[in-house]
Amino acid sequence: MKNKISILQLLGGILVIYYIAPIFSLVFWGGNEYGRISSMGGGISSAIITSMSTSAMSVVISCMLGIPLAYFLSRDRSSLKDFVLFIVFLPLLLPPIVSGMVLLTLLGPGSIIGSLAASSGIELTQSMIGIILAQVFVISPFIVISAKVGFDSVDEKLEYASRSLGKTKIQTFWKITLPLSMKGIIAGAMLAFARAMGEFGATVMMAYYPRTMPTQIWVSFITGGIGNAFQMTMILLVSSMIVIVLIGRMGKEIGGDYASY
Amino acid sequence: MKNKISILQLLGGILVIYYIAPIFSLVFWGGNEYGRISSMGGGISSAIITSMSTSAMSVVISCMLGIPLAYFLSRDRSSLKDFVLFIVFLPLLLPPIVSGMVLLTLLGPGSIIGSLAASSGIELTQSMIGIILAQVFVISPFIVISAKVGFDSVDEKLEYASRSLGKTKIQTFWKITLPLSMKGIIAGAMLAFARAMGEFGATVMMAYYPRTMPTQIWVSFITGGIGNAFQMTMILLVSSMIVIVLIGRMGKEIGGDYASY
Amino acid sequence: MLHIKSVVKSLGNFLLGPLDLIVENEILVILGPSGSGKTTLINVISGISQLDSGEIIIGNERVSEESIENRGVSIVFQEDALFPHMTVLENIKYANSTEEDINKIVDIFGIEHILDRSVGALSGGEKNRVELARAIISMPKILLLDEPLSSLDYPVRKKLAPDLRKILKRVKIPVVYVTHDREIAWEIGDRIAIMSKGGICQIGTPEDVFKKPTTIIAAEITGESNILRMEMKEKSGNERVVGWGPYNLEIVAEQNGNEETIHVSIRPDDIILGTQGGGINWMEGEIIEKIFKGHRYAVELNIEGVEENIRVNVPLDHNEIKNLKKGREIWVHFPKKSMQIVLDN
Amino acid sequence: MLHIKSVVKSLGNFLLGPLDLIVENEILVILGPSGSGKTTLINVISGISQLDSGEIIIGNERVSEESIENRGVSIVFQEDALFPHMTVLENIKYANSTEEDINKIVDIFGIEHILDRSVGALSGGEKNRVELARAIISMPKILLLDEPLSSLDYPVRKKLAPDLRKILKRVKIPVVYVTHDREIAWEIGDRIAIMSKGGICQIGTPEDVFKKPTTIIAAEITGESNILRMEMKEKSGNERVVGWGPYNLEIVAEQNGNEETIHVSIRPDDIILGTQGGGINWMEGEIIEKIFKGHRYAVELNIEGVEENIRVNVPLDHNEIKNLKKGREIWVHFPKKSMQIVLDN
Repeated sequence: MKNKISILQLLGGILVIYYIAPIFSLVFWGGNEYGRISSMGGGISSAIITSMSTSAMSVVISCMLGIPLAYFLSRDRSSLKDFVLFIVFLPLLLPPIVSGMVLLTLLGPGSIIGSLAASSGIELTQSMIGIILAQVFVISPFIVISAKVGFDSVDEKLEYASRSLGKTKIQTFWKITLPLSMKGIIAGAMLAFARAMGEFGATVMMAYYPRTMPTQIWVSFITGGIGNAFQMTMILLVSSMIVIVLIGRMGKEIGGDYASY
Repeated sequence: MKNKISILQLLGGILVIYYIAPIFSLVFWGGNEYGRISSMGGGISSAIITSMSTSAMSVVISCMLGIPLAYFLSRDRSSLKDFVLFIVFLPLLLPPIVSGMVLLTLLGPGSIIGSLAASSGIELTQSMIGIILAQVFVISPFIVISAKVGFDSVDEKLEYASRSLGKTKIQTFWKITLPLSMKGIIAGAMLAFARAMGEFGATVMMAYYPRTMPTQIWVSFITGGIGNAFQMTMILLVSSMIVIVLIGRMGKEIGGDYASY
Repeated sequence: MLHIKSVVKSLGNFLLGPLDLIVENEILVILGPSGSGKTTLINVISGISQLDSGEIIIGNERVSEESIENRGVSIVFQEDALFPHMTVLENIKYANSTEEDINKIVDIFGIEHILDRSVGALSGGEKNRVELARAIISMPKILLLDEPLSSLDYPVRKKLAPDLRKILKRVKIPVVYVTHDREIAWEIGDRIAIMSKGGICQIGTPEDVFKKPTTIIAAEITGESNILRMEMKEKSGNERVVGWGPYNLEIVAEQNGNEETIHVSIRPDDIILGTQGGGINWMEGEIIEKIFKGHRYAVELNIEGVEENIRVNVPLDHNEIKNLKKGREIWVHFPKKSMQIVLDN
Repeated sequence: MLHIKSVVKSLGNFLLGPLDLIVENEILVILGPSGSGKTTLINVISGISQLDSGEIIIGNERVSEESIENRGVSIVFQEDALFPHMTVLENIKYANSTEEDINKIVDIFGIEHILDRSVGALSGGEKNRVELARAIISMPKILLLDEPLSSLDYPVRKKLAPDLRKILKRVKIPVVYVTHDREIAWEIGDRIAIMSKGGICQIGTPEDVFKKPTTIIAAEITGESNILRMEMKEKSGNERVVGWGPYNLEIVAEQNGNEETIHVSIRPDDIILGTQGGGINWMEGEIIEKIFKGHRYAVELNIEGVEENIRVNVPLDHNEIKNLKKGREIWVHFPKKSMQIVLDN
């Protein structure tokens, strides 16, 4: 019996090692093959700025649109709810490259919306706007879902109690429901921000320029191999890990664990 | 007050429309610009076969390695558990392109493991094996987490009851714990399969050849635009949606909703 | 004042009403088993659920169509509904209230020392007090309490109940108090309404409903009771002779039980055992079992030819207690005034 | 036979033991408030938790180091622990059991008609029976029951308890039954062990622990009790004179309460009220409150100069019941044999 358990532990252990080894390997590679690392100068900082600003903007837009939707999904009892929930999961489970393609058919240069926008001087692709459009499509479901989980966790009794104390529905939302769901929403927004920073497939199809960090890594890699993409990768890796740690802390504080996300 | 609620509904509605419009738009595009769709013949079926076979293989490997790990994560009470859980979330939140990079430094042609494998005639990149290595890294956390959620949902009392009836730990796992977690694990495996089919960033870095469906879409797109990538995209879109519907049903049957994933 | 007029509310298979009820400046306890519709009643009064038909009048206003916040009701829920992100004081201040009111309420409830605590740091009993204080300070026209003590441990609950009644009497607001716990009902209520299957089948003072339950459910929920099926043998005025086969019992009929077969309720405490008997309402029975129950012994008796066994409570200091053994024949007396005809519903 | 020798188990701040206990072929009820360590005790006996020190002997084997499956114990948990993916029959067959055993058990528990049902389709009472059947069919050397009835509604629980005792007596396995509900304890137990703060403070027959509680906690958990602080005034043999200031009470000391201040427990049912009194253990008091409690009135008395009020239960048919009004002076008698010196722990 002891023996069988050890085999199971071995199998699990292999997986854990397979998760961390590549990350150490990247750092190790950097230390070892220092000479092959080339600096891209301005490319790095402009990619960082592009990624940071578009990701932040996408999170803000997703919150504005997603939180009301989440409240509806949490409180509505009609059958419409199930259907909307299904739709929210579409972009979440769609391959990123497919998301990019479908967005292009809707917003690309040849499309009605795309041409209309272009004639008013707004470029929906190959622009910051294009990046944001792709990111919102991909990340907003995370915000909707974590806000919904947050709203679900607020006992409706508290809302009834608030209203029996004379507060309206809207007052109750701002004073009771939203504050009590806030941590979940913030954790969701952080998660969404991390996803936006790392999103590649959909973004690269909507906007090859201006380059986000993932696009910059891709371009550097295909033009100059690992050494060329190393610096950018390290930066993105470190910032992703910071977000993971923050979400983890957040998760503990709100009493859940990562598995809630 | 009525008015304010309508604004919230409007905001949520915009998001829902933004999720479905692009998908209809793709179908509409196909109907409208039929002439611009070019067939890729053999390319399509070989990409489908590559994607299907590697994804299936990745799911099998991930289950073999991930389920034991999930059981550990569900039942262990030491502090090691939190640390391992953190590691499981690393590949889940890492940008795909970063995952590809770190895997390349570990397994790529220049790496120790890569060269050792190559000298035994095994190619770890630009091969089916490379695709599987990338997919397992990206999708196995989903299986670990859904299996953990499944195991968590099995009351330990049931296991104690089984053992007080004379069954060993192992017998109890096979007769009680696993059957009761099965639906969760299957749903997780389906989700992971869908992710594997759609994975792009990490896969394309580990193996540009043989081409998976997402890689094929990308290549077709950059070489011939939307029309060139249309057929493959439609196939991937439809197969993703089938999986979403199946998971949704599964989710209902096991009493949860999508939000558990 | 709360006036409920022909209220009907259906929920799936369950139907509440048609229900009529007037609550004056009093504490009305709604006592009923789970599933009898108590919470549904609270919900329609407060506006959490909408009525199907009928009217609800609070004070002098028809509020049936109003939303919760405009009805002038406060609810204290079964489980804690304090706002967890606020301190005790913030919870109490949540309803717009003057400094003066707050001081008064804080004083009544004796919660001054916990005003700055966070809600999570309170004990069950403290939470209860704070919630009640919060409900009362908003000056509702009617206070709805949905088993507010049920989440507390039994000993704590027993200790809090008398205090709760004192406070409720002191604030002089009409109270509807819902519970399935008769011990609490006796302790709290001015009047008690017995609820069953969505309707109110009896209403009266605690003594009345305990001593003279009118339905089987009322007999069971107000205390242990022998519910005995008997034949109706003779009627004259409100005197009845009932019984089984050769056995006759004289009873007083408070209500019609006109069928040939009726149900009679008698409390195990009211039946008398004696070494000698005879005469009206005396008969002989055999002891089947004697079980120690703490404050008393429960004796189970069989009367020859009677299908149901009869449960009798015997005090610990009964003269014959040592001799009440299994198999012994003993005289049993059913006092005329302790028996009630109870209806099926 | 179960033999627990000097068992110690610490869990955070909580310490179980050192505990010694022998359970013969009997039903031993462990009666204690929540947090007293009842479930921890079940866990160390069954092997769910490991001991810190001490020994557990089941039958003739030391099992302290054995894992759950090798101890020969069956556990019935507080909440339903039936395997939800199996039918009733599959649950019962889960422990390797012969056709013959199954038929016998099915018969004892009267569950033939539900054998093919899925577990989810059972009522609370049925689940309980099936779980017990499953536990018994595995032929354990000892059966551990952790408040198995506590998830049932009060009326269902009251009905099931006597049946449960009959079945447990019939299968002749030593039983440890853990509960905080004294009503269940009287009904089920051959002996009752009072548990408090991780230790067992009293053990005896139901009558013994009810009538002669030795500690404050035992007095409280076995029933309502007046716990009165008094001065020790005189001792001779096991006779004591105790009391407050000018008031003297004669009592019999079953145990040492050697300090100057002692606690005396007397049940509200045992105190006698009379319109005339005088002599040993009689004194005068004033009625502070009379509350209807269903089967009795609870009267609260104040004796001048005594800090604590005294609770007295008066039966509904007491001669003077109508005259027992607030403010009335009345004679109170504390029967010598009904008082117990109780220790702090």
